[in-house]
Amino acid sequence: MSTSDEWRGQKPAWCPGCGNFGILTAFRRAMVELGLEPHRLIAVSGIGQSGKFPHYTRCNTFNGLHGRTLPVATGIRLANHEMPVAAFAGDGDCYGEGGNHWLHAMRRNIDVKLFVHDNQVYGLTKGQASPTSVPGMKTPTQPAGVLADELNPVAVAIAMGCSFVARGFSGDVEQLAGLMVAAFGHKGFSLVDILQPCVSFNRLNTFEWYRDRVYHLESDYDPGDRSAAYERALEFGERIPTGVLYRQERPTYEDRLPVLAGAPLVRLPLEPDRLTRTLEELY
Amino acid sequence: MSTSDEWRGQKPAWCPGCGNFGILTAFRRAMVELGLEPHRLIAVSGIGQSGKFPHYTRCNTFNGLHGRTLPVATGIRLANHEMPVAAFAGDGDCYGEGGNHWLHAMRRNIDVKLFVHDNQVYGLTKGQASPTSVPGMKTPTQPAGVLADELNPVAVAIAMGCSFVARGFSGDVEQLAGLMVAAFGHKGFSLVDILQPCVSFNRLNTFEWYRDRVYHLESDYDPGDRSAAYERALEFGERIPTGVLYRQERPTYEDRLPVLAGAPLVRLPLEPDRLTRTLEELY
Amino acid sequence: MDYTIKIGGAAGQGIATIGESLSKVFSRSGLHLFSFQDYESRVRGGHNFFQIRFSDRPVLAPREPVDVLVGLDGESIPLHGGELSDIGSALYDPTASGTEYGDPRFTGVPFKRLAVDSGGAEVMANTVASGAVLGMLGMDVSLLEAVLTDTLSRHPEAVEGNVKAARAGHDFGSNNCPRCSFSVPEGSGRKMVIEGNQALGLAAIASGCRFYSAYPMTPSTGILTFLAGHAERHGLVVEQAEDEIAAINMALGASFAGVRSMTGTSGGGFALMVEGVSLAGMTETPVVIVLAQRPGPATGLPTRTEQADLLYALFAGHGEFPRVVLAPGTPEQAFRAVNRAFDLTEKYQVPVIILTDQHYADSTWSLDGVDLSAFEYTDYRVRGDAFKALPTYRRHAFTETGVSPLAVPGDAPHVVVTDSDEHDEDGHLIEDAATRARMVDKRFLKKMPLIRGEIEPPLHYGSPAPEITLVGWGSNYGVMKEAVDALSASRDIAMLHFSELYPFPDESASDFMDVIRSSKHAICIESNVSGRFAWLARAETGFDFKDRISRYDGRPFTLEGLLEELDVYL
Amino acid sequence: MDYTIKIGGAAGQGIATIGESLSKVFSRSGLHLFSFQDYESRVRGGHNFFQIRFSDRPVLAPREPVDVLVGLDGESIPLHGGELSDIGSALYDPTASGTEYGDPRFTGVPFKRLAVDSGGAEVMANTVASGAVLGMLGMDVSLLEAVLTDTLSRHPEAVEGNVKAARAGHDFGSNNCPRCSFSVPEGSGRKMVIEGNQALGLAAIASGCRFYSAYPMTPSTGILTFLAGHAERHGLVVEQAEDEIAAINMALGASFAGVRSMTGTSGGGFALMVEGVSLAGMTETPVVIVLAQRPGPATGLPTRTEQADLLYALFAGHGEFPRVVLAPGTPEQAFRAVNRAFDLTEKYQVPVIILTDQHYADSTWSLDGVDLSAFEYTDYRVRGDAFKALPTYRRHAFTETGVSPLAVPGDAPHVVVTDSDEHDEDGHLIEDAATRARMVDKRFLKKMPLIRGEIEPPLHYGSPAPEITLVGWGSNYGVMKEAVDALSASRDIAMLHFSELYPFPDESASDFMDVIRSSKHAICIESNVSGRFAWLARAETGFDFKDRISRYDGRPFTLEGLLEELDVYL
Ligand SMILES: Cc1ncc(C[n+]2csc(CCOP(=O)(O)OP(=O)(O)O)c2C)c(N)n1
Ligand SMILES: Cc1ncc(C[n+]2csc(CCOP(=O)(O)OP(=O)(O)O)c2C)c(N)n1
Ligand code: SF4
Ligand code: SF4
Ligand SMILES: [Mg+2]
Ligand SMILES: [Mg+2]
Repeated sequence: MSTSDEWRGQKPAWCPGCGNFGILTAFRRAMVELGLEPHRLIAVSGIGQSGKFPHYTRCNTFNGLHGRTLPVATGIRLANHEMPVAAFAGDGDCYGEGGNHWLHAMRRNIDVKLFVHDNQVYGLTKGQASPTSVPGMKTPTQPAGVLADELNPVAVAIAMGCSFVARGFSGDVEQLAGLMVAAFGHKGFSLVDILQPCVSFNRLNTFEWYRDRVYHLESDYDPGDRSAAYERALEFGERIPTGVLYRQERPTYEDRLPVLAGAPLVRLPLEPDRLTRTLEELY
Repeated sequence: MSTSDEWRGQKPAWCPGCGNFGILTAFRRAMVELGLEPHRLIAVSGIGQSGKFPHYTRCNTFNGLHGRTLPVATGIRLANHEMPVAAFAGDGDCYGEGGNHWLHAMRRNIDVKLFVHDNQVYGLTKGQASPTSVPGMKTPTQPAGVLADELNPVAVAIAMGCSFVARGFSGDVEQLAGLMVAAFGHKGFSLVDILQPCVSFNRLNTFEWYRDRVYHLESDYDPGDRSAAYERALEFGERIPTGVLYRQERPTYEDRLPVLAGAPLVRLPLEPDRLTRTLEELY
Repeated sequence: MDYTIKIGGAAGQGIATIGESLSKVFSRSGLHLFSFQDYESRVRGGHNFFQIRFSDRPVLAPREPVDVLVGLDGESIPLHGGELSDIGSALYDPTASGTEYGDPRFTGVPFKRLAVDSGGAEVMANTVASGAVLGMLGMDVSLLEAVLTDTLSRHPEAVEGNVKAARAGHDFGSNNCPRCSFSVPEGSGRKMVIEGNQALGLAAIASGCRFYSAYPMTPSTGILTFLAGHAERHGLVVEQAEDEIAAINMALGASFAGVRSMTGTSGGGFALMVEGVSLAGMTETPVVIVLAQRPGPATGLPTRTEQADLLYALFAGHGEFPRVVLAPGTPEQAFRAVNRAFDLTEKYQVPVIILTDQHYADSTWSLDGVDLSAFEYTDYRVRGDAFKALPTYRRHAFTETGVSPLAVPGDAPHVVVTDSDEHDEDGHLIEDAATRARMVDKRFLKKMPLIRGEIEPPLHYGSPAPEITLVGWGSNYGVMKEAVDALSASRDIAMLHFSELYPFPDESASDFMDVIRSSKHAICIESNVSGRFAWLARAETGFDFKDRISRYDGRPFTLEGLLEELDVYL
Repeated sequence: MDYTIKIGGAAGQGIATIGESLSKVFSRSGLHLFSFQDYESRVRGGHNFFQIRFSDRPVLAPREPVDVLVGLDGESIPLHGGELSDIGSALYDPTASGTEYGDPRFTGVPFKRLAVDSGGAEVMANTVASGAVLGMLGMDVSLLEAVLTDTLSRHPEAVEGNVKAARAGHDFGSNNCPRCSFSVPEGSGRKMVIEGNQALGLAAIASGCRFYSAYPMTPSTGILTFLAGHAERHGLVVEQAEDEIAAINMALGASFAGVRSMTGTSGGGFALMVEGVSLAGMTETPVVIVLAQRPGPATGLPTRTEQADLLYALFAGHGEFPRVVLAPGTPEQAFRAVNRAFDLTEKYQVPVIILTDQHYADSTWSLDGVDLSAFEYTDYRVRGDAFKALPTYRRHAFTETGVSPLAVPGDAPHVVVTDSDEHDEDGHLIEDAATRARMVDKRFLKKMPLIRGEIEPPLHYGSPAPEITLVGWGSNYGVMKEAVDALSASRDIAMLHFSELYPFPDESASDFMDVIRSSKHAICIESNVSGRFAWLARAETGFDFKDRISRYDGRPFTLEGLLEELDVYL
């Protein structure tokens, strides 16, 4: 059991009106709903506006390097698979600098909850294009507009067989909190890509832009159908579906690792005597 | 115009019977068919058995670091977009160490031909699992078997909107040579994932294993249909389709870059006078 | 005349706009200036400042006493009010600070209201502030009007309102500062204002750079932005890579294909380039790398300054290969450093690292102009007909100097082959001991003395046989030089400034070590805790700096701060 | 008695299997041995060799003269025939070499035919070879039979054939080597054989390591394989990461969560870990990193040896933070180094780098056994009830020693917060100068002298006041020690071997620099071209090594090779 106040952290240094505030509200709401206590969660983050997130709530925190949330989170889970682990990343952080880790965390199905603050721009470094920036968007470093096509995170996640793929919108706190609760409820790697307006640098994908486009997936939508999920994931234009796009039960990495069948590593006692047998093999 | 002999290189240090020989044969055949001359192609490779490839034919070669073929190839294309550039990578090289570059090269649609020697194992370093290794496969570093699910390169490529996605088999030299010719014929980033038996370390995915499963895509198969392509890409089990899975015409990165509209960078003369205007802006 | 203006405010309030407008006014008036910035790693809020020092003589470093303080937020007066000089005055926004200060040196100005009342809009409050400063200084507002007209050339509709706001501010400043007794003389000729990072970008273009790939990272991003903005005009490809690993590998690819290329980053991004640096060493592919330092370790203080990465730069990359490390401290030094970097990397086919820091990157200086004819350009590559004319070609041929012909692939029927593995003259991988040893001899033993021979000794400024010698490098140039100027009248003092750090200048070819060894105090001044340069100097010369002055709180040395630290030696 | 056996053949021919069987025979007989491997970066073909030296006295280094040469390929005799000692003999496969050599020292053996004729199968040709060597040496075949029975315990059906093949080979060797006059004495007690990488893995387990993440890279892969193979028994997670960046970040995550963790790689992979090293420095997260050197730059010679990465390891990572660099040269030193590495990294919360190289990694030594009680284990972490009992908790609290309490997150209602940005005592990011400076004082200035105080001086072996001092580090231990032994009778000679390199041992706490300074020749012996250690020593002590012996062709020093190089000083 916890209260929203227990999840209150440092004063945010985000811009007034930033979409990150909605994510923070949704997160605190989700934590209370889940009854998680701050010391029973480890939050990992990278560098960017999203990277500051854990400081603005209150919980165990490893605010590491730009792009490296997922390996840190993976290491934590492997050392202590009794602790829930949430990773907070930016779109640049996760799909740019950290793209490789993202692919492989999905392959492992390590039980980490990944929340991507997808503002389709580099916020903290002042407005360069990110991997999800819309082609044509002009920025100080892309004066002729973004030339590469945008990466569609949910489509790639589904192609990777990611076991839980959702899309949320920071302007829809209620749904977002629900998606967070669902992500924590899912056993396995969970991606929640959160559309998050950056009011300072992204003049294209504004609150209004998103609001005009997002809609909730129908109540009878079946997230277990991979092909349908893939089709819906590609929808990112006039209309953008939000909700749980894809979900699949499969064993987590922790479940598959024989050595984690018992207590977590962090609880194992030192047993030097076992080495006698290992030494014997060397004679 | 060129002859097969002109494309003969150093004596290969691959194991006898290695699937890489088929790739080499197909490549030399394709080059002759395309009428390319060795000095009019730049081959980039990484480290691994596949990384040695360019030495075993004969052409301009940058044999760089493990995992880093694509950024090197991209830099080359941007500096000289009149030169065809081929990249040769291993499955570990491209989908493991270099996974992030792979995603972003596809986003850019840079006109590089990527050939992945996909033996579903780390060959040169003696048999560890690669990102495409089949779950359960035992190796010296995965004694309990591979625990992560395998990455499906063609499915991810299609989800990324890669503009040319093909799968070949090194045991089917004829088709493979054709796929290579098609890749060079396509304008834009082209992935040819080549099933390549490793006779020394992969006891699961052998020549027989592949031969029992591969089949050519039907002659009326339409590679322009992204959804159908995605479905076919997922087929990797009892049956494995080979051929051009997906193909889409869209502008290349080089086409979109205004500064490359004229001569390639490597031909531009030094024009210091243009700086006068830039300096004036600073007053 | 030597005044300092400090503009304080929150991120997003536009203090840099005020600072830049005023800088243009001063430089166009022919005055000399130096400005620097202090900002937090956030986009809105917090407290930042922009500080301009201007004078009728060259100025090169931050000073502490503030003559005119402009506070747009509530924190400026409490934080910086105490920094006012004897003749100093402050303007502040009473709405933002929520209080009115009784102190007669602090004048409340309703910036926004003045903007609106004068016929402009609220967003022009900053223009009011700029006008007010000029009013206080007794300078003409027409200079500011001209600057506004130019800066707003793409938004002509905004010019009129801004001009009105400037005038309103100017009136206010002229009439409401009873203590103000500033007197700004006429400068001579117009000057330009250039930022550290701009100087690097400009010099790259002037040196024939055609390819720049980078991933955004403070404080190097300014180079990326400058070059991206000028790419089309100057025929460059500027590519924002997916990460720093890609950035350096792209640069190497472009260089292999035949163009001059560069990349830039800060410490964390450079970490990711380290393998690429080693690749450049092995494949002998030219590349220039700008490493803009900020305080570490890890993310550290992303928007602050430090000089802790010298030895990191020097030994980045596994294995042994020559490299050059340069550390300019002013735009003029940067022009030369970048130009030499491109020349040396192409001539010797070794990576060249240009080491700057946030204090250099974000500071501005006034310059009379840039002498484009001073940029040298020699094309060392074998291309076109010259390449075709070669009877044979081996990319890594053994030669007297260790330097092999670097050809442009595609230009001739010869193939150009290189390898990150140890290779033979043709570039094909080898396993044998003899070839390996010869290649090390070629790459390292043959080239190293030649490269060392190119390195310039430190700049010796001040007394020829000083009792006190200030030794330093990079961005501490300005503050050290001004300290020497300040103390020269009373003391036998000099500065040795190293802007070429590695290969370490040859002590047998110049007398700098004699100067150091015969000084009573040779004081090594560095913006780091452990004395990276002092360590390098000892390794290279055996000399042990007993006297060291360090600053490692992320802020630059100020003239007053340095003089105070020097006091114990005087 | 001091014999050297060399087994040459192509990759894939199983020369390592022969080498390992023979090694077990010798060590189980109580003899001392040292073996090393020379192999190419390919899986089949080429030419490799495995060389075993064995004796009734301890042996530690490669020698050049070969007493028994076994050639499975056609290249062995042409390449190594000339290395035979006065009493040396060679066996070769006439089918593979395609010729019969007339030289009476070379005996053709139809390995495959003997295998088949004896009742085994063609694949047992290697067993024939092993048996033949024992026959030549006059040793009993029963020892090999026992080894085969054990090694094949999972394939009992193969035992009989192999035993027959061994006997056939033994008969051949005993009867067909007229020149053979070897006499192998009885050893005492059984010994184990341990490979360099195995020693590291074993020591990690014995030191309480619970997490090892790595990406395969020669010559570090042996650690990964060893630990993976023993993970279940010992309660470790061994994770093959997607790249080296992930490997170190996973290790840091696991360490943050409360377990001892380690990673390992070679130079190119370490490059990718550099940012993570800096992250460990900033977040004060314990981690042990094995950097197994191979010749660079870049991919270099992936399967060969070099010691060029000392300064690279020392300065890897932007910003300033303490670290420890250890360089064991033998399994015993490795046990101690790994155990100390885990102790120091947990005690001071600084990264510890263990520097080895291919020559160390792939060599084997015989040992009487491993004294498990020599491994120390102190848990410095705050966990469970102790953590719960704390009234408050601040991850980066300022303390007298600079070391803050390292707690296990989740064990108590306190939260554990750390940041790669500069932070306050609570771990939250900060911008102010004062906190920054205090954190640098804490992390660097306070910890550094304490860590330096833990570092052990070099091992001084030989004359107490030598005329000639051999100075070296890491894997050159064995060859240097044997050189001292070889020359001690006629010369006043000693060795100083550094296995703890950084912080550089305190010269005021020990007399090693006096030994160096007062030697007529202090000769720095390193497997690199530029003298990395010599440079470090000068930076730290001012001492300039005028005498240096370098090897940089990717091969290890041999005793004879080193003695020859030393000749000029004698
Ligand atoms: C290795 C490295 N490269 C670059 C940076 C600089 N950097 C900090 S945040 C950032 C991008 C931020 O964009 P995103 O991840 O989308 O986060 P946002 O600020 O938009 O939330 C960059 C490039 C860094 N800290 N480390
Ligand atoms: C940075 C780095 N890490 C690790 C290695 C070692 N390494 C060389 S090849 C290779 C894997 C080879 O597998 P793959 O890419 O699938 O190529 P293959 O040999 O199977 O063709 C590895 C891990 C390296 N050279 N560089
Ligand atoms: S820059 Fe954008 S993402 Fe960052 S805090 Fe401001 S509005 Fe939010
Ligand atoms: S190890 Fe495998 S991939 Fe490598 S050459 Fe041998 S068979 Fe081919
Ligand atoms: Mg973003
Ligand atoms: Mg492979």
